[in-house]
Amino acid sequence: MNFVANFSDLKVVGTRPVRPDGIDKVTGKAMFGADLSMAGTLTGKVLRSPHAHARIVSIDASKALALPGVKAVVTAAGDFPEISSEEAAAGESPVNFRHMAHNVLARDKVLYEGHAVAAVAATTSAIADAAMALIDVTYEVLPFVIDVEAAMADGAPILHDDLVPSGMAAPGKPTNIAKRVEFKLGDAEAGLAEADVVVEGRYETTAVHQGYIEPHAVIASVNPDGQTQIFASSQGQFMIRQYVSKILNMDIANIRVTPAEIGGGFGGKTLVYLEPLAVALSRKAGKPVKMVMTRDEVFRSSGPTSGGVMTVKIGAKKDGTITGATIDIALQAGAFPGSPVAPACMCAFACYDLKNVRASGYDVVSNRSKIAAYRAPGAPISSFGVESAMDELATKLGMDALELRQKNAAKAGTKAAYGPVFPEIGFEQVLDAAKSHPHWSAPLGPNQGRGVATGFWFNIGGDSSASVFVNEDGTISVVSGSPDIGGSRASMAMMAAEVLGVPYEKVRPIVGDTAQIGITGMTGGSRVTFATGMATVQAAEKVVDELKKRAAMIWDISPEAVDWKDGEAVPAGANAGGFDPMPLAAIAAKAGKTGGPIGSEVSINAQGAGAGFGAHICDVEVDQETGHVKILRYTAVQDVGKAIHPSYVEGQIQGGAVQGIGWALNEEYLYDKNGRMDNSGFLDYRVPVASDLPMIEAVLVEVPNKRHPFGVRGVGEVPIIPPLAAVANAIKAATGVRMHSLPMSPPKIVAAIESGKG
Amino acid sequence: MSKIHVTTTVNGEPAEFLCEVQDSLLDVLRDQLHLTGSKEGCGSGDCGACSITLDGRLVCSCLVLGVEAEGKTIGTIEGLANGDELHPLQRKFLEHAALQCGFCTPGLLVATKALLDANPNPTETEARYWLAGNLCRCTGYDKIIRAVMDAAAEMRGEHA
Amino acid sequence: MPRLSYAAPASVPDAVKLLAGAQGLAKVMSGGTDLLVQLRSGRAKPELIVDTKKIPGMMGIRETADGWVIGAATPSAELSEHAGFSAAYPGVVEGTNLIGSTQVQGRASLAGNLCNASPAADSVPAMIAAGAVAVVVGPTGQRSVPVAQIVTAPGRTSLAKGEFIFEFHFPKVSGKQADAYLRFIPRTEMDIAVVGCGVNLTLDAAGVITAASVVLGAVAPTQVAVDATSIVGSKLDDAALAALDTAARAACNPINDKRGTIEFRTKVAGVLARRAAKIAYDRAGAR
Amino acid sequence: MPKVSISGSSCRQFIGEQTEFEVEATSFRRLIRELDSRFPGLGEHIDETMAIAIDGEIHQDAYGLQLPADSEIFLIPKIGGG
Repeated sequence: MNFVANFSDLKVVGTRPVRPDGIDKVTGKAMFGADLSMAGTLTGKVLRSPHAHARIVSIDASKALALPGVKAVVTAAGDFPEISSEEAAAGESPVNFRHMAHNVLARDKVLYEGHAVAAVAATTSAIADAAMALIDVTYEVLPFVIDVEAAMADGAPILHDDLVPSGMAAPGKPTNIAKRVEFKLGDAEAGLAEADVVVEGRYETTAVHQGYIEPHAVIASVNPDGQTQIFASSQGQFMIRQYVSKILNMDIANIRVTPAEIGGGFGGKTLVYLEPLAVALSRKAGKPVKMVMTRDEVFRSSGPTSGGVMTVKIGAKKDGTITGATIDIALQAGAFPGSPVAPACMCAFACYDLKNVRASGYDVVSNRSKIAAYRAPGAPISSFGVESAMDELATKLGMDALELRQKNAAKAGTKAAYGPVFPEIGFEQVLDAAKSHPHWSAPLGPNQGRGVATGFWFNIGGDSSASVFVNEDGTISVVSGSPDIGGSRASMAMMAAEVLGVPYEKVRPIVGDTAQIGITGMTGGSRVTFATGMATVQAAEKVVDELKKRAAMIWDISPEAVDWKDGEAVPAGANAGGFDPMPLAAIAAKAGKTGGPIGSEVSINAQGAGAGFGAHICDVEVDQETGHVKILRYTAVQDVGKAIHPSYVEGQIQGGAVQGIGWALNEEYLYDKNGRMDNSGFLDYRVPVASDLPMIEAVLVEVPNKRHPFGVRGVGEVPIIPPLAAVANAIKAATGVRMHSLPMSPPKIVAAIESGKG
Repeated sequence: MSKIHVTTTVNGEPAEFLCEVQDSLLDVLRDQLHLTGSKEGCGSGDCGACSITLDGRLVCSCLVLGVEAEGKTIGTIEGLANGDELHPLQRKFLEHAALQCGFCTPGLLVATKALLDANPNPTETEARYWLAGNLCRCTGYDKIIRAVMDAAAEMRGEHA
Repeated sequence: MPRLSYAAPASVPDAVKLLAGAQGLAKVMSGGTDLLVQLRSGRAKPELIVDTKKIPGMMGIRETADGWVIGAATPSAELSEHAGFSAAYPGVVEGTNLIGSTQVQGRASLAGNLCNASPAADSVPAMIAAGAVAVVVGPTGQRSVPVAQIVTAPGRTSLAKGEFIFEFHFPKVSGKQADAYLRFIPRTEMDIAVVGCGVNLTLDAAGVITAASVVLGAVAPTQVAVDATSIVGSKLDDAALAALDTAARAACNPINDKRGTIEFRTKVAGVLARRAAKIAYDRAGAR
Repeated sequence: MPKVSISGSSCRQFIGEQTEFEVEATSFRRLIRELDSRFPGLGEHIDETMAIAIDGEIHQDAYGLQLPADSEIFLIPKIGGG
């Protein structure tokens, strides 16, 4: 299907119907990962390392196995195959399966507190707990390193003796640096030398957790012939299937993964933690095994995103034209390589049309839980530095902060610092909308300040599959391979209904398991509505073609003589014959006579994802004596391409913005002197609560992506990027102090106000 | 090992179960009574996903022992709708798209119902503070608060 | 594994007998909001839980000629719903109103908040400032203990084996007397106090402070009283407030931890003492 | 002939300091094979970790993509998401 040029013809797309899975979710019927049980299910639990870094000398599980009710214990040495270091394109980003296997279950060393060492399956939770206490693990405790700069320093404890850094000359000695990346355009140093004004700053962020409310949960059942059922909440049933197969060396066809409803992911459920353990335990015990993480385990042992340190330099002419810019950043990867340092560098200056720019960074391992993706991985971190520096630059130039950004805004034809040239993008429209929004010019009171910041995310396409089936009565079933986290079933049904010309309520979408639908990449990277939507649209179009053929057969005319309009076959013109329109249901009723059931499945690798841009305006009031920051007003403007279901698009923006506000103000990973996480609960890992926030106004700018039939760009990633700097810039405006380190918690703000520097 | 026998009332129906002393009421609801609408997000009273009412009072079921339910009246998300008729709050949550993943939704609905029982005309600030113990990571709370305020207005009969 | 037992006795003597006779660790449960978390995390491994909520008198609020009597296991939500007590002791209610979420307040009790013996307990500073007295029951009978003397160290109380708090007595509020409680937390709700401050003031007809009690939480191993003599005799003018700020800082002996630094806690203790005193003063003046 | 730039420095172990190349190739697959013949091992590295941007549009995977004669091509790290 080509791009729909005229949006005013749309009947379903752009409306706000109730989601099809809604009633299940407001009545408590929806089945999340921990809600299913099977007859004879055992409880599985994970024994985790109390040490930040230690060699595993021995594991003796004999006492645990002797405890009545204990059915299996698994360890890496005893039950997991040792697999080679294989960097493979799995899911969305490259994955090293050896590292993943070692993260799921430590083999020779534990690399962080909370690292899984063994797993137990028992008839009750209490027996599993008792069994864990009976497993005798002998550790040789090693020195550890938590912080990124300390991990890069000479003499730092080394996590992986065999780590060979990429993207840089071999250091000739063991290192914790896994990778160096650099992106260059023009000559950044020369550009900075031309500047009338230069700002430079060092900025720091801490690790923050995705904070989904549903802990990881899985139930797995393995039969003696190897056939395996997995029911789990994740961002990708196919991801689980592939990773379990790799880690446990199983045939993919023997693994069927059913996606449970998922209680939030935000990138944190794009890899496996419990699934291979549950399968290994079930295989050994011969019974289904259910495993559910505690909140403490979620914080200690599942991925946060990186913290990092960076230096940002931006130079500009007096008129605001940026002449040169650099960022040097080092990101924590956690215990295994893989921080989002590349996208952090690529996104850093992507909002701007710059001729001379350099972004470079290091991926650094340390004794923390391995990081996982979190909404626009890497981008919020570098954006915090860059957009804070942009604010400083505007101040130095005496320019309006939005005007400075308008002056340098990326547009169609801008060559991005990371290489490619932008096609039609909506950043200028976003900035215009922000500037003309009443919020930008509203008055402020004492101790109040306003900040603005922007953000960019690529958005992605990739593998997606969808099926559209016409039922006997003319209703429609849609199956897709994308787990629905934020309402995507509604979007799939809406797009199918639009193409087929039937009411939304006549289309019922489900998320298929791995045996019911073709391979589909994970729900993440803001790809589902774009890529799986494209597959759904194409499948629906094939069905329309078939419906036209069937109508032609019934009318006994040529298929070319049939058009499809508003859910009915109609003769294409006067020459086709004088037939009354034939509704879809009438064609469906005769499907048997005209060639059999009607349906189609489309599997694609979706291309043409459209980049997204946002600009957020934030007002704060700062209690100058206590450093408490109150968010008074918040407006998030974003180019969304075309909003299929505007309510869920707004919801993505509002939710992303609030996650960013939490990151800015209070969320952080704290470690004690033994390298153990000190705040592994929602009491002291402080995500925003309802009373912390005002309404979040989402302003949708629609600059359609013409590579999608309905103009969709991804929307879920961009909104978490601007808040960090938007809040920091507002705090600067309210207090006169520039905060360089996240979170901007009250003690830090008070100290900054008192010392005059943050 | 003998378990403790508990007789209670859940969503207006008599219910009995056997439990260990350390079993939380949330464990019992989910594992014994198969009422899995109440969710466990933290197990420490910090997220509100397991919100229920106990003798009419809003509590976290993860912070109540199963044995304490003896002789009490329990209300869960499964009892919010009146048969096949959704409670106005459930309807408004759907209309306002006040849920994304839906995991925190049962707890939020139970907590909001308790709010409106106690205060049919809350201000936005009152609603936000009452619901501060119900974490939602998806929505940023905006649409939830709008749904709550709209449902409250409708329940007061202020809608045309 | 020793099996955990549970009892919900119907009288004080039965409860005392159970507690005093327990072989292993016995835990008194009122609201259970701390106990269940401790059980789950393995921090507490009792063999017996004695649920006190079925004992007559443990739940409920009543006004007497001398003041107010609060059953030790009364959930904090009941305190804030009680118009009479809320009017008499708005500061105590402000404190109890901050114990966790609405859900937690449906269970959490004054006795639990106190006997958990956290220096950050929100209900305690205002109770001490109010001069509240705990009625402790145990194997040797009944004794009255000022709330200020219950907590001896973080996690420790002065209660002996077999003892528990049965009820709290709050003196009658008369004349121009009022209290207030403020705490500082990074969010607006759901956090443990970084600093808490309860203030109870009595004024004469001219608005001069005749008695003042200022108590800080979370700035020392236990709640600490601030030397408030500097504001007695004042109308809480700027000089008095500055003196109170200094006195509050001087009372602090905090630690650096994940919730705050020594410098921050000390500074904020002064700020909250001033602000809470101002609120209490205005309330008292309005009476 | 399409002009190819390799963005970022993750390929440095194969290509050294040079980052721009002219390559005789009409498809992405041919481009990978051509680069691999010049720098052994680079092909697999691109396969696993790089995406291609052809005249500004990013493609994560697709051997069959046609490369117009005068197109500007960037190889950039693959992009995931949250």
